Amino acid sequence: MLRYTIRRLIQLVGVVLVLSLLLFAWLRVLPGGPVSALLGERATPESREALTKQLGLDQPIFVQYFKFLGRAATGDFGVSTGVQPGDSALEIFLQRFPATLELSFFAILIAILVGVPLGYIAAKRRGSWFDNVSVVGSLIGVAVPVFFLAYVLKGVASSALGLPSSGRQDAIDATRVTGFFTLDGMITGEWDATLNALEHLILPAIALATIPFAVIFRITRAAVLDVLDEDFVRTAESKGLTAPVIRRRHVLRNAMLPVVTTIGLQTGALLSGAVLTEKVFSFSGVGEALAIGFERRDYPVLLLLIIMATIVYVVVNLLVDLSYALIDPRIRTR
Amino acid sequence: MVLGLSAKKEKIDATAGVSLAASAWKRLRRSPVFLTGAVIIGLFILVSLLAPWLAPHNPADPMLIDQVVKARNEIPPSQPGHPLGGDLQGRDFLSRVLVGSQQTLIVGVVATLFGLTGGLILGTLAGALGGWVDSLVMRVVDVMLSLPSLLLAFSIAAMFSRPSQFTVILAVSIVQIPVFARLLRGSMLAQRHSDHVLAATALGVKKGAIVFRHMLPNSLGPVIVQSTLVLATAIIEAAALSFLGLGNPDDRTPEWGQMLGDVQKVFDTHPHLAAWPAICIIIVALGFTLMGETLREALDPKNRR
Amino acid sequence: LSGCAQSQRDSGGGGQQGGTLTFGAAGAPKLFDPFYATDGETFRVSRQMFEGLVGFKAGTAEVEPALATSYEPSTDGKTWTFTLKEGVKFHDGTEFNAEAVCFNFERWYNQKGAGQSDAVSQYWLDNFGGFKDTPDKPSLYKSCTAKDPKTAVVELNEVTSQFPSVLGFTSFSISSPEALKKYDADNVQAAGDAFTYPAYATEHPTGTGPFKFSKYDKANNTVELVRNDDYHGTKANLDKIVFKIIPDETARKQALKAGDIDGYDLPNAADWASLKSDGFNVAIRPAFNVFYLGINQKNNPKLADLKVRQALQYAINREQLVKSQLPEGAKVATQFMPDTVNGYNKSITEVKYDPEKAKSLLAEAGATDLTLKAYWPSEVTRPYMPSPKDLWGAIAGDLEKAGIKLDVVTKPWNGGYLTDVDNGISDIFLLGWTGDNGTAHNWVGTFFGRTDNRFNTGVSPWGATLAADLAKANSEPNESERTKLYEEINKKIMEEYLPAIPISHSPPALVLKSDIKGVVPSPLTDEKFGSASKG
Amino acid sequence: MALLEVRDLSVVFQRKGEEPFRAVDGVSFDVEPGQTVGLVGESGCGKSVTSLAIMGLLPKRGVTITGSVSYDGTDLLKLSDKEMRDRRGRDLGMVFQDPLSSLNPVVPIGLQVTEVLERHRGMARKEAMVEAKTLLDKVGIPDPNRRLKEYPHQLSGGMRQRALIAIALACRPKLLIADEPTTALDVTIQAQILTLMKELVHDLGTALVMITHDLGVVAGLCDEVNVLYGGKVVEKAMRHKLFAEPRHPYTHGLLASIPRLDAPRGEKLTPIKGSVADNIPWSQGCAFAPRCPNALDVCTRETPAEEAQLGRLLRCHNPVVPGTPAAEEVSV
Amino acid sequence: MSETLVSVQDMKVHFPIKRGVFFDKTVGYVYAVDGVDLEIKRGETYGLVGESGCGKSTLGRAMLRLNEPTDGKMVFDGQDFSSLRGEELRKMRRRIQMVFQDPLSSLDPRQSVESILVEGLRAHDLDKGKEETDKRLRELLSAVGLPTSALRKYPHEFSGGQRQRIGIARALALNPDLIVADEPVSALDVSVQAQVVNLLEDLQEQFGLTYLVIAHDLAVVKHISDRVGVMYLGGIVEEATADDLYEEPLHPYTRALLSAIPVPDPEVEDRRERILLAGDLPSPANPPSGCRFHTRCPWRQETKCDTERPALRELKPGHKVACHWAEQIRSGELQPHAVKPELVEEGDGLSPDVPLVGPASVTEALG
Ligand SMILES: Nc1ncnc2c1ncn2[C@@H]1O[C@H](COP(=O)(O)OP(=O)(O)OP(=O)(O)O)[C@@H](O)[C@H]1O
Ligand SMILES: Nc1ncnc2c1ncn2[C@@H]1O[C@H](COP(=O)(O)OP(=O)(O)OP(=O)(O)O)[C@@H](O)[C@H]1O
Ligand SMILES: [Mg+2]
Ligand SMILES: [Mg+2]
Ligand code: NI
Repeated sequence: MLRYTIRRLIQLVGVVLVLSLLLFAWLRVLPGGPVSALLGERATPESREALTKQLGLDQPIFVQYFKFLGRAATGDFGVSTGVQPGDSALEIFLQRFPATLELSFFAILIAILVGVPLGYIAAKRRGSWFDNVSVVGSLIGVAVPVFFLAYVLKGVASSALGLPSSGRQDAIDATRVTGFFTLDGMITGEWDATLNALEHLILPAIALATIPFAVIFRITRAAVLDVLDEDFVRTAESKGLTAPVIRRRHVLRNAMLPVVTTIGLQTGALLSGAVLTEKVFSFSGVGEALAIGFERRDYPVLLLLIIMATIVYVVVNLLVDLSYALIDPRIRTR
Repeated sequence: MVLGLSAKKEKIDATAGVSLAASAWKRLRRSPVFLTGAVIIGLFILVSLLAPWLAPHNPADPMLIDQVVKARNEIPPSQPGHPLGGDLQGRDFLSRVLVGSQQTLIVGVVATLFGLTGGLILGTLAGALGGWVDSLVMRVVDVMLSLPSLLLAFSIAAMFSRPSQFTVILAVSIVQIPVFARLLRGSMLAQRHSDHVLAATALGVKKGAIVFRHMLPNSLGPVIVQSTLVLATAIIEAAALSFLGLGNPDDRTPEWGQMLGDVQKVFDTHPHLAAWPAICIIIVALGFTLMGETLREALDPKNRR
Repeated sequence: LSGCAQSQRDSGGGGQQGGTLTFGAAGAPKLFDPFYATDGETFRVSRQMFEGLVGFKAGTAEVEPALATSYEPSTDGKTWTFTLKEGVKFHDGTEFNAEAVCFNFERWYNQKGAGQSDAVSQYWLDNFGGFKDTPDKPSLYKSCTAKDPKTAVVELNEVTSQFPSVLGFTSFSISSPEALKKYDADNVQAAGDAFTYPAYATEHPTGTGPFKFSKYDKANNTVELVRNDDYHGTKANLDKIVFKIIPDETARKQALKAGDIDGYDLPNAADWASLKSDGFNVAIRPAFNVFYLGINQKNNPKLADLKVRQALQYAINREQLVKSQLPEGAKVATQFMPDTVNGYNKSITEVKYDPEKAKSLLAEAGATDLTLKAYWPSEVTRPYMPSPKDLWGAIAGDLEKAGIKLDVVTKPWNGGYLTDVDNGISDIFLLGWTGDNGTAHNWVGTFFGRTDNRFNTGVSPWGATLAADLAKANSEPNESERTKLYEEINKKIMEEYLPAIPISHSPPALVLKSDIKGVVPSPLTDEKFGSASKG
Repeated sequence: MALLEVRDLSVVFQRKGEEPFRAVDGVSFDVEPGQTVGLVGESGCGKSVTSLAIMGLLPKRGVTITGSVSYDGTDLLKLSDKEMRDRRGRDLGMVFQDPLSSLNPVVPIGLQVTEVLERHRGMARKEAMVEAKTLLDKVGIPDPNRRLKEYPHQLSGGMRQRALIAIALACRPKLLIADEPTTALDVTIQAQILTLMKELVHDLGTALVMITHDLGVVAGLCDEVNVLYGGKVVEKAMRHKLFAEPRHPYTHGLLASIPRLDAPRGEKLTPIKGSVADNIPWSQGCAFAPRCPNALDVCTRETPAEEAQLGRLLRCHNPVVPGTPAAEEVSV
Repeated sequence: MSETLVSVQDMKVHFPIKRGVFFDKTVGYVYAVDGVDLEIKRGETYGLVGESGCGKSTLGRAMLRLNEPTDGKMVFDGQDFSSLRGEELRKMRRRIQMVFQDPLSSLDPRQSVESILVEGLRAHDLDKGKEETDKRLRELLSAVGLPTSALRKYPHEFSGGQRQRIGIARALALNPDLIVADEPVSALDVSVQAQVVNLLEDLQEQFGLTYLVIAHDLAVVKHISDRVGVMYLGGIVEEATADDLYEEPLHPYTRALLSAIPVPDPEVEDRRERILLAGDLPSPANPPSGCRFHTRCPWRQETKCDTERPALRELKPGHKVACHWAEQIRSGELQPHAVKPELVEEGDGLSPDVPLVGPASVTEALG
């Protein structure tokens, strides 16, 4: 297992280096970029040239890249030119990451809490109307563009339920400890801050949860169907075990294996979805920064955030694989 | 010889054989879910082919521009000749929705074809040759897969200095390449050790023929199913690109994803401008997904009896 | 701790006096030191904390005294004597006096290294020219002497119409010398792709304004200012201003409707009507910008022909465009400046839409098969250009109707559009300008003051003449003379040169809850919340 | 009264949009305490379905079960789901064919043994563990303490099958149903397992229903043998009688088509022509008729009734006369 | 004719077990076939038996070069088959054909019977003209007892027995000299099994074929083979004529194997004395030292057995055995004793690390 982990981490380093070089080189040959972002429509040819020189953008790309790596080693990934102009990219990431984590956590929580039981019931009642409706429903969940759903939720739910539809928290005086607003409130005892942050989380989390929900639902359903057909379930029945024991120990424990993997894979969908959802809900997380970064061509921020997203994605999947190994003895004992 | 006689009596009806695909089709034909998907897609393709004739007006002509008053947030309302009214630039909205199907189909199909072709080439190389080619291809694929797919598409799209329909298609399709490649490689590798490929080798069939006559056709099933599903994702992802401003900015020839992405500012005041393309996308994506899922089930050996 | 937070939170609401104004901002301010600022979001926040020697009269682009009670030029127009207000204190408690004024001037003039970058001290470079150690780049500024604590004398190298109104720019606000020194204010560094700013700019802006910096909660994207109780003038009504950064336009609107914020800037023109009917106060600013179709004479020799350029002017249905695509109060532009600017020529008549005329002009010029490489920007909205796509749609339709073929290129604003336009790759392009002050130089001077400008006017023989005329007008000390000169220039530009086609002036707006009183919309977006009250 | 009396058991599968399929068709047999009864037949003849029907393990939906299965006087088919759960594992034990897939891969062997002890013998986990160890020891698993903590994939095929037997016998059921317990195993392992089962059944006095397609296994193990074809018992007799004088052409054919280790070389095999897929439904006559060398016209018209004769039950219009070959060899 | 058609010399097939942090390196081998010598005469049937996993299939495949042997060579009809390369090898393949265990998976599900049969002909330029090919196909079908209508059908439309006939027809199509049949009847029902066994015998008579029949069922092997080799854990432990082997098994493993096979005759069964082997087959990745069988052998002796690997030696004419103590056992000098089963570790990670990077898009994950 350890060997496997190390192997994956080394691979990750390779991936990150390759990816950063590719991104870096590509971003550098593009027109626009930092100079035009800094100067805007007031630029003159001279000021452009001067600035290009000053920032060292006229040097060969490899030189620039190694300089970048050198700076990156000290934690300096450049300064934002569009998202939060003037802030360091790393700072932007660090300050926004908790928000996305919080949002993703609630989204995946919703997806699991709804998807797994629903998937189980649908599998148990295979072919019933409940099954059919939920299957088609989950397919629709995949077919709806996330941002459209976000707008609909924002329009309908926020006016009907009075839920806040933008931001992470109202402008209230809350003490920041961890950057997780819901947690901070609990730590400092500012319960209204936690509550306020939670209210702000509901709609974006629901919007973000649809695709993971659909996927988890369908995987659960398929896995339960598979497991129900397995011989060992029949063995369990032949032992006369009670239904709850069979469900828990024999059916769900096995069916959860693919579901766990899927949850890891969903971090990818979550990160992508966060770009759209956070933009719609002006939820100041990494996703929103990416969306604005794309819009305003904030290359330093994009570079760092994309690399971070890659790392997060790979690491989460590694963790999921490892936890998979923990629950699946067939892999653990390897 | 004992068996000659008995064998002749065996019931083998003389009708022409039914291939796997044909028997899968037989099952599919009776599946209401598949039929729903097929009807949706059929209609979609029909509409997009006939769009130039179905559309009452030129979708690029701002013919109702005099009814557009930004200052009062007025756009041309539904009126005789323009049942859905006009859009923000005074163009006939119905025509745009109808003609939009064309570009949407093109985006979906071309992106899928690009992805499929790339994936086929990579996957076939890896699966057929194995060894270091396989390792190399799979490392490339791993790098591509290390980035969440939509994020990868966003990044690719953002990297073109001049966004266009083509860059959208390219971004969406590049993301699919590793998916197809891996899928194909997986089943090709499985095929490599399967008995019928061994049998062909033992027959002395040439390697190329084995790859193209046995391994590839037998690995294509999941790839084809995947393509149907990718068609759906491609359309949705293209819409997401437009939403982020990474789509095709030139809107003279409309495309649903682009139409949807363009009207985000007026979503609350003119919801119908977003709703029509959105509903179209949802229905079409659902159609492809329904078809893909049922195809997958039909081709799944587990469901064969 | 929690109790404390609780009570602070409860203190909002009610009455003329006090309360918190939460204002929705579209982006994060880059920093809080206005001298280094180039973006509107920074200016908006700094403006509440800082004051300059002069300011603009609320709701206009007219200059009025601010920290200086009066100012007097010498006869040659090069020496200016400012009499300062007394009893003014910076937020850090130090005294405001002539020393402080000169300290600020010297600070600006003595920028070093990265501080000299165009991306950092853009306003200085644009308006004062070079720095002390850039001899090849002369500066307008010569010296500043503190004659006595309440008299500062500023000497200039040249005469310009711009002075002293430039001192009203938020960029040239006066900061506390103590704080500048303490927080290492000039320590700007070029780091990789961008610049990093010292603590003064990020955490300790210290001015004399009615509000003081309180905190910038990056996690929650809010900037908070609190009332300066020691303010020298009428103290602010509000206890606090919170700028809540909501990048998404619709999200701002919804936040306003939901009561999360009390107002925001630049509401989408399409929403004005509905916002008004919902009872919000849509404060429309006087249109202080110009939107034009740029023409690059260099690329396409046909464009060097006046007839072709005029054909373009006739081909575009500007009236229709203004009516359908621009907000209430937008006007067709007859020249490159709005009528509130001195030098505006009333006698220039509006060229009416006439596609036939356009065609015949093209035929005359032998350009019936004219194909133009047309650029329009994506991913941007500007006050003069609320929706480039829709505007372009209309313009392109008109041009095509006149038989002009278009090779359309779209690039993101920061992703190649500006670079390409500046490098003269396009034939025609969409661009515009928002004025900084009421002088004509800030408009036509910026556009055509040089021959190697975006329009490449140097290609035509009149390009150099125009530049020289503009320089002459700018250095004319006599105000009415100057105005006349500009009027003449404007007429020539429109009738003889036509280097580009001015299209419209459109007013930006500001939306506020109806209970917010005392915010005066300014053409320069120079709204001060010191006078605002809630409830 | 026999321990298990299966009477006229029929199982009909009804799938949506398909003809109902009669997998088991009027099967009857008795099992006395301590007796071993064999069910033999080729793949698909309904052996497993019969055993599942007895255990009440067939799916509820789309399945119709008729007839009766009385165990110790109670009809198992009439019991509620809950009552049946109480009996399974306690009164009726079952061993399945594939020892790997029949064990839960993610639950340690120990727990899989103890859970049945906890359920039916009310033991606490600790106590059950001790008992589980004794059980594993009894079925010949070396180092049982360690094996209890291991997972199925860590055991070899033979060990897994032993573990399954331990589970089935944990509560000392009076009846054990073994559905092809050795098919997935190698011959040498098969011999171990069969010997083990023989001993255990003998020691515990358990009645055993042995399901297999291997006539060799039946020959060495069973007291009474039921030969199934197409869901019906076509011949039933005590084993010596059956093997010495197979009367049904099917039984006869089966025996003739098996190469025998002890037969001299060069002797031709006599296969049954066709394959199971060729049979006709019993309602149209004798299901075996299309493959039967003895088939008469009546065979395809009339379903043969079950006839008892001389200690055997036979379902055939034209049984094989002992001493003559089933049909003359047709050579081409 | 009794001339040798095939001779296998010291054949070894070791599958590497790969592991590694970044680059895969070999950390061990599965000794699937570990030094096999064997000769097959023209026209005879050689049977190979042994328990699952002992390397029978691997040996068969290695002989056909479907797996590259690690070591050793095979001489086919005087020609060194193991050194052939490329086109030469391909041409030579015509003469050695294979029939597989699973009749369904060995037939390409997407090809009709016709194209399955024609494919080999085409590969060796034997399809001369449509008519001739048609005739050939009809001949083949009638030889294996299938109607001509079968040509246009697909494999899944046939029963197991019929599929196996198609597989045999495919092998026959090229007029091979040797057919390697890997468990040709194991997947079939007993009644159908006999049909195929008979068919194989008839074809041999008809076409003068040479067979290598691989099976785990000793009864079947004995029935059709002239000579039988018994494999245990990668090596042949005994080889004799079919009758001889049954009459007088010399290797302890063969004895145990024979005694374990149930006979469908209660009289025999009741009389039989079983030699029960203890424990399971050891893993071929970690084979026991010395005699591979010593861990389970009831005749195991203190000396030699666990240190020295016995060679296959001829004990009596045409009867070879690889046992140090074969003479003593044969004469009854040595008596069997009880054996304590050894633990056999399963699932010790013979499969390579599976990369677990997941699917890229939602729909892939939906699968
Ligand atoms: N759940 C089910 N639904 C429909 N048909 C079924 C079901 N289970 C079994 N059958 C059918 O019932 C018939 C008898 O099956 P059964 O499993 O009893 O055969 P078997 O004698 O045990 O064969 P094998 O030796 O292959 O195990 C088969 O044709 C099978 O296809
Ligand atoms: N490609 C391979 N890579 C690694 N190990 C292999 C490979 N093929 C076979 N083996 C291993 O080699 C050993 C011998 O396998 P082989 O298939 O030859 O056995 P067999 O005697 O044919 O068994 P069976 O009766 O189950 O078919 C087994 O342990 C198997 O796991
Ligand atoms: Mg069965
Ligand atoms: Mg094998
Ligand atoms: Ni014959």
